[in-house]
Amino acid sequence: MEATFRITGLRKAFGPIRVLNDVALDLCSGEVTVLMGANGAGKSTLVKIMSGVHRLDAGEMTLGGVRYHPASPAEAIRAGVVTVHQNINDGVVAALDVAANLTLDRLSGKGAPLFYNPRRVRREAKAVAARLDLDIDLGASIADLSLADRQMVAIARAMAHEPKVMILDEPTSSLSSAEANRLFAVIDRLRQHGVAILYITHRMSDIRRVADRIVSLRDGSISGVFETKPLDYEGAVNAMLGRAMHLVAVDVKEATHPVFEANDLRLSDQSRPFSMVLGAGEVVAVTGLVGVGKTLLAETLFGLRRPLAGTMRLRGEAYAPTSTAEAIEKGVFLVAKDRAESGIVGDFNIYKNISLPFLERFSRLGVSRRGAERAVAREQIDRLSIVCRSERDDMSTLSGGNQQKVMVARWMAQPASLFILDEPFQGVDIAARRDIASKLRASAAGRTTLLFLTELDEALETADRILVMSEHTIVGEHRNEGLDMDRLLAQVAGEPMRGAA
Amino acid sequence: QDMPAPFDNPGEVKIALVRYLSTGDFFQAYLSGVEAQAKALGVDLRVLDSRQDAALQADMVDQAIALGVDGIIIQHGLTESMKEAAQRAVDAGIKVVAFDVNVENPAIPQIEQSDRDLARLALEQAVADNGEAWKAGYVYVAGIAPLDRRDETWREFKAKYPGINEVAMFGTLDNPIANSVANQARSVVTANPDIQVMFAPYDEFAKGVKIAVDEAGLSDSIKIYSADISTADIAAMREPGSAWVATAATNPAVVGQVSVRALAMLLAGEEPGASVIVPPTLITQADLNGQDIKNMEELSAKLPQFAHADVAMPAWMPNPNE
Amino acid sequence: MADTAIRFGFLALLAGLIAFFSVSAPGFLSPQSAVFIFQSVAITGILALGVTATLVVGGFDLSIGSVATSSMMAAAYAMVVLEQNALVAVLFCLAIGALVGLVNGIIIVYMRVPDLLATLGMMFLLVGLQRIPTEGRSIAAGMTMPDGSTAAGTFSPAFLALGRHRFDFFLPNLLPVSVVVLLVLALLIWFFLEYTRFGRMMYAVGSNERAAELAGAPVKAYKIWAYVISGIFASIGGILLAARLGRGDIASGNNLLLDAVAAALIGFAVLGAAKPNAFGTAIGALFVGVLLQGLTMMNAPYYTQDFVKGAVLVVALVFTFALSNRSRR
Amino acid sequence: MADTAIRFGFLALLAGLIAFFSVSAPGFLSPQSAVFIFQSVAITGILALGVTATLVVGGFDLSIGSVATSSMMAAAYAMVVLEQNALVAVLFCLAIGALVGLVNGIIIVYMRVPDLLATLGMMFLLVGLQRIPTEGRSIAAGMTMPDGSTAAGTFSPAFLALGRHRFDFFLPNLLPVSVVVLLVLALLIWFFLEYTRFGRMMYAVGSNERAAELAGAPVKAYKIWAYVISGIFASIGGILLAARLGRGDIASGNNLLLDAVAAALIGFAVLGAAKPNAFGTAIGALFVGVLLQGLTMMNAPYYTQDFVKGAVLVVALVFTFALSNRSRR
Ligand SMILES: Nc1ncnc2c1ncn2[C@@H]1O[C@H](COP(=O)(O)OP(=O)(O)OP(=O)(O)O)[C@@H](O)[C@H]1O
Ligand SMILES: Nc1ncnc2c1ncn2[C@@H]1O[C@H](COP(=O)(O)OP(=O)(O)OP(=O)(O)O)[C@@H](O)[C@H]1O
Ligand SMILES: [Mg+2]
Ligand SMILES: [Mg+2]
Repeated sequence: MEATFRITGLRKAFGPIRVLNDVALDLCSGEVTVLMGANGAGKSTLVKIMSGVHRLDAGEMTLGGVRYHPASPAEAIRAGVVTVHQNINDGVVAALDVAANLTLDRLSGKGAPLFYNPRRVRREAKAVAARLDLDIDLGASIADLSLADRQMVAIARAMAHEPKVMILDEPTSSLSSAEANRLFAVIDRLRQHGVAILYITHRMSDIRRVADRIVSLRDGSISGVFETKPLDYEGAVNAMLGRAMHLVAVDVKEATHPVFEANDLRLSDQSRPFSMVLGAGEVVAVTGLVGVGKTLLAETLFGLRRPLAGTMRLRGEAYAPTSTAEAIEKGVFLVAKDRAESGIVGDFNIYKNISLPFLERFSRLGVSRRGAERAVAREQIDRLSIVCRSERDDMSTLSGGNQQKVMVARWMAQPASLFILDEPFQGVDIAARRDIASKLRASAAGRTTLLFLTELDEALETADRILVMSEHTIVGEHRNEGLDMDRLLAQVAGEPMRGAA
Repeated sequence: QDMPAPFDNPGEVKIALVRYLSTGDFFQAYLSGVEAQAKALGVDLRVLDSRQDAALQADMVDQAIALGVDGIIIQHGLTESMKEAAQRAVDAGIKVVAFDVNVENPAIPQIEQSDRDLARLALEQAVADNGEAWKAGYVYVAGIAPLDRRDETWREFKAKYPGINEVAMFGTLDNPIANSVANQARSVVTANPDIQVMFAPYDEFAKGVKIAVDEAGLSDSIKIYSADISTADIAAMREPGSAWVATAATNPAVVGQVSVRALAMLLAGEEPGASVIVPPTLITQADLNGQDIKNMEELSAKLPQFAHADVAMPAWMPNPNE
Repeated sequence: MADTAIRFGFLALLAGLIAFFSVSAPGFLSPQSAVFIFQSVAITGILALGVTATLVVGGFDLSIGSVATSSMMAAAYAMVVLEQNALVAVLFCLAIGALVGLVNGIIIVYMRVPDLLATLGMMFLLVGLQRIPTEGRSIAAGMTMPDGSTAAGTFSPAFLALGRHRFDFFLPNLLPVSVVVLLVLALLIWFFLEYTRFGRMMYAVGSNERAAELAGAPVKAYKIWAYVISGIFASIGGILLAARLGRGDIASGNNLLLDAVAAALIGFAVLGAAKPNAFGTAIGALFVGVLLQGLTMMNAPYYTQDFVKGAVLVVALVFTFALSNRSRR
Repeated sequence: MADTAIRFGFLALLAGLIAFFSVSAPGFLSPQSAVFIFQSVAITGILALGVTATLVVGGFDLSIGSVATSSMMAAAYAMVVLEQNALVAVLFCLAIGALVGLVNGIIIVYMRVPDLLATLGMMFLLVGLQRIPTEGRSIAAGMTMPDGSTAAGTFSPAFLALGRHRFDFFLPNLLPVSVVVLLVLALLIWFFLEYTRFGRMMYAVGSNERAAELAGAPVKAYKIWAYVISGIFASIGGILLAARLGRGDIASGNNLLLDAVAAALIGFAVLGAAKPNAFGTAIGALFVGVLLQGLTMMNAPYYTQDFVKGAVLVVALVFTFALSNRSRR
């Protein structure tokens, strides 16, 4: 079949860093090409070149046989190349309501009517939302939407076109399985209509669901193309990692002694109280659908919120933190979700980011000791195999997975009693995920590690014990050894049996 | 002509003008007077401009000392900040004159455009025109030295003529001043339509009041008396039906010339006197219309007392106006 | 409840002020007085509308005050020195405003100089530049030029009419041109920002530049346009100033800038918008006008006016923002 | 290459300026002249350092100029009217500065009023407030009070020494107190921001408030502290101003705000920092001082100084920012 979109000999470097080398890629109409690659392989960079954000240094792109070198995103969209970018906040505009966001690209389009008629926009937005079965208040403000809803708005807007090429960069990273399924349905429809789709993801379940063809990218070069059915998923993963990946089964450990106890904790008005005991040395995963209160619980444990009722004890003493500083002081650390918004200090380099919460320990008489900070940072870079040139690199030059590792490193640098990680694997490639998980497990002795994970797979891969959350309360507990999958899934879904993840 | 030393070799003479205020027509005209007289004498003039930074102005005196000038003119400023700097200059053997700032130093002659006289002339005309009892609006902003001096005269007049009833006092130095004062004056005349006299002893104030009076349609019932003058003021006073009937003014260019001449006399070893007063002139709408005066040059030409050039004018002194 | 307070608190405050002054200052409540309040804020209001456009795209324009005074000087220069007619003078000013805005925009967008910095530099530059042609003199008919000659031109009557003519409106001779210009511009920019796609996109650019760009908006062009609008509005303010004063007035100080910025920022609080908006800006300018007019009519000394202006501003804003954020939490 | 240009371009420009003036303005290159330059920027420099602290936490303080003038008036009032000694006057001023900063901070942090808005309101408020005790008069020894009495106090010699004493430094009587204060404060705030954990945290707060909070930083306290620092620095500037003038002068200090902001913003460009930093701010203040001093010594009229200041500022910044962003792409 003749490729709709063709890239040959593409090269791109940022200053001295060569990101893409001689990339060649074909996208055919009516076909979903999945692009796999470890964090920092250059996937998003490729996407940005295709969508007119960055210019290529060398190489050739053609769209429908015609030379295609977009100078701006506007040009790309006009040519029929529509993109949903990886960073969710690049997709929506907070000042405008949902309706305007759903039709944002029409507002700046060439033939759009001059006047902005809110009623007409509302009507168009309704049609756009309908294609994805989106059920959002069109008049709502973006600031009131969850991350998932914002992502859905951005996706819906892109899907409203019948483009020649559709690019999706990790679209499901913050979607629930139900929302993801709606997305897949639309992808199927676009495929039938002959759209060429480039799909980027780290989730194997997504790949299995949508891929017609897999292209593996490693260190900026194509390392494998897999198109004979049935697709060789394992081969693709190996090609993207450059080595064989073997699944290490979790060697389930018993907690030695209790570290943290919660008694009759109530998180919100409607929810039932719950109790839990977390022990030293164990890794506990809390799983549940999006919006069931995982972040709420994490924030409560970390002193960002007060529980409505109930008590907590840490190492035998009453624990009722009133500030994050107090929680940290007592050895409760949180790797917050959504690193760009609540983790990374953009103006700081790696070592300053790592030392941030523990500056007091790194300073004498208020003066920070940079030597010590850097030594610790170097140690952590080594320990978590963070890919960077030095501990003085800017955060913005790291790939997403490595940024996440820095966030974990920040809190691993000091001994914790209760180490909480909220969605630590968001946007992290399989290798890095297993890497982080194994480092977490290896260092778990002496503390409780508590993970909040929406993806059940991730929980099964990392935890000794799995707690299920639903409607702001803990509804189930399982040891990760011969566990009753059906019951777990039922608990995740809330009573009536429904498949999740 | 025979020039006394050091003006027999004027190229060697260096004088400095150290300014506190510089923005506005008065100060520009003053500077042009200083420049004209300095050029006539053939001396080297340096202008140090502190743009209303009193501390900087004092530093600039020191800077002038460091530059090795022979004479310094201090133009405006604050007594407190300039007193010591001026003394340092005198100690360094430099001749100093001060315009419109009292540096409390007997060795330093004071050049003055008497603010009290300015106010007195304008108010006497107001009494002459309107009798001894009228409702007045007064434009004043405290804290500005010349305005404070003019204010003293206004108080004296109010004490002297109990029939003068000040119903409103307002004023602002927000820029553009005329525009801001116009806004205030509009409010005042709306609230007090029976005002007969507006005393606005600064021409920017008067311009603002005139705009307001015109806009309120009260040009017939209100008369404006002010101080200072410029080409634009002349045009405003001469507009048909203008409420601005009189202003008292000295010619800032002449004041500038006098400042240089007084300094030159000091340098030549002559004594200009402890205080050199440039007397003000009353300029009325009738004068301007009667002699068809359109700008400052014609004003100087047709009202000789305004061009008053014979203060501090020894025989050897070159006259820049010739 | 809190929501109503946020939406209408500021307008209620304005109404309260008007009621208070009507009772305590005789003559405050008359059509003339109302028109006059509009007139007193016309120029700052127009500048504030321009700066609103830059605020909308997430920028800021510190040069508006100096653009206005430069435009005033330019109008006077064109007529008095170059002996041009009113139309030429007006076009000359508008061209200057547009040019300055364009330069600001280009420096900010293409050279990536931060907005505050670029427009601050432009401000200093213009303050100096506008004084160079006349070496620091004000420009009036019959003025003496630096070379000693006398300028032959005059302010054309048509130009002066911009500052002095009044349209009949219910009462004869009621509405000054400047008020009409203010109202027309306010309506225009309000409609533009709220009801055209360009206006909507400008809000999008200000809120999330990257997202707007990825959605295909020519972000750079929008930002530059915002500065051009700001420049043009400021030059219109300068034209009206020249027409009212009848001369090109050398002025120092930044009161135009600060008052315009105050009006635009007060606008954030109107109707609980908490973002730049043209309606709020107009109300903000009006608010300052009512306050100053009322205080002056009650014979309050000028320094209390600044104080009251500041105090009311702070209180009104604390009220609006504290409440609106509380309810959002 | 471009990197070197960015890092040292601005310093090279400064060096070039100094070299140029040394050649073309005799007397420019002398210890006295250098001290004079420092002295001429001391007060703005101190204010600029304060505003830098608020810029670091992502805020802005428009009230610094009026805090400085209020503090000047307060010092004069304390000594002349209340007949207090120098120490009381100084403490009184510092307390005012700290209090204003605290109020600013609380309004911004707890009431969530946008920084520009809150400090603009505070500015107007203070400009009015500082004139109320004396009904708008300047305060000098022997002044007449509104009630007709004569003030009995005087400026204490110890206080005046703050403005007039000069320390020996290589040459006798070389270094004025204000320059020493500037240098000490610059060093202090530079060390504080760069090398203490508090300073680091302030940068973190400015860059990503939420991340800083989740890392255990008391974000609100840091922000309030930044405004308190800004207020205290501004009041120190006011104290020095009062000491130099020997009176509380209503008309002085008009340009402090804009010049200080200019210095702090120019600081962005120094060493390619592209963010607020104390070293840059100090260099920025110095830059303006060198420029104005050089131009004055070359006898340039005052209006060309504004023009040149603006032009150099714009060009320097275009150069720095355009380059630094290009290389980052
Ligand atoms: N603007 C930039 N300047 C410098 N380096 C950059 C820039 N953008 C990306 N890089 C570098 O390019 C490399 C590829 O980044 P890219 O974002 O394309 O990775 P990715 O494959 O999308 O990773 P992830 O799975 O984490 O999203 C990384 O090493 C990153 O540090
Ligand atoms: N009842 C509530 N009261 C206050 N805040 C809430 C409440 N419910 C949720 N939130 C806030 O909403 C955000 C996310 O909600 P929640 O904790 O319910 O999601 P989650 O289950 O963690 O979802 P995800 O899988 O996306 O992490 C958090 O910031 C949380 O604090
Ligand atoms: Mg990516
Ligand atoms: Mg969560």
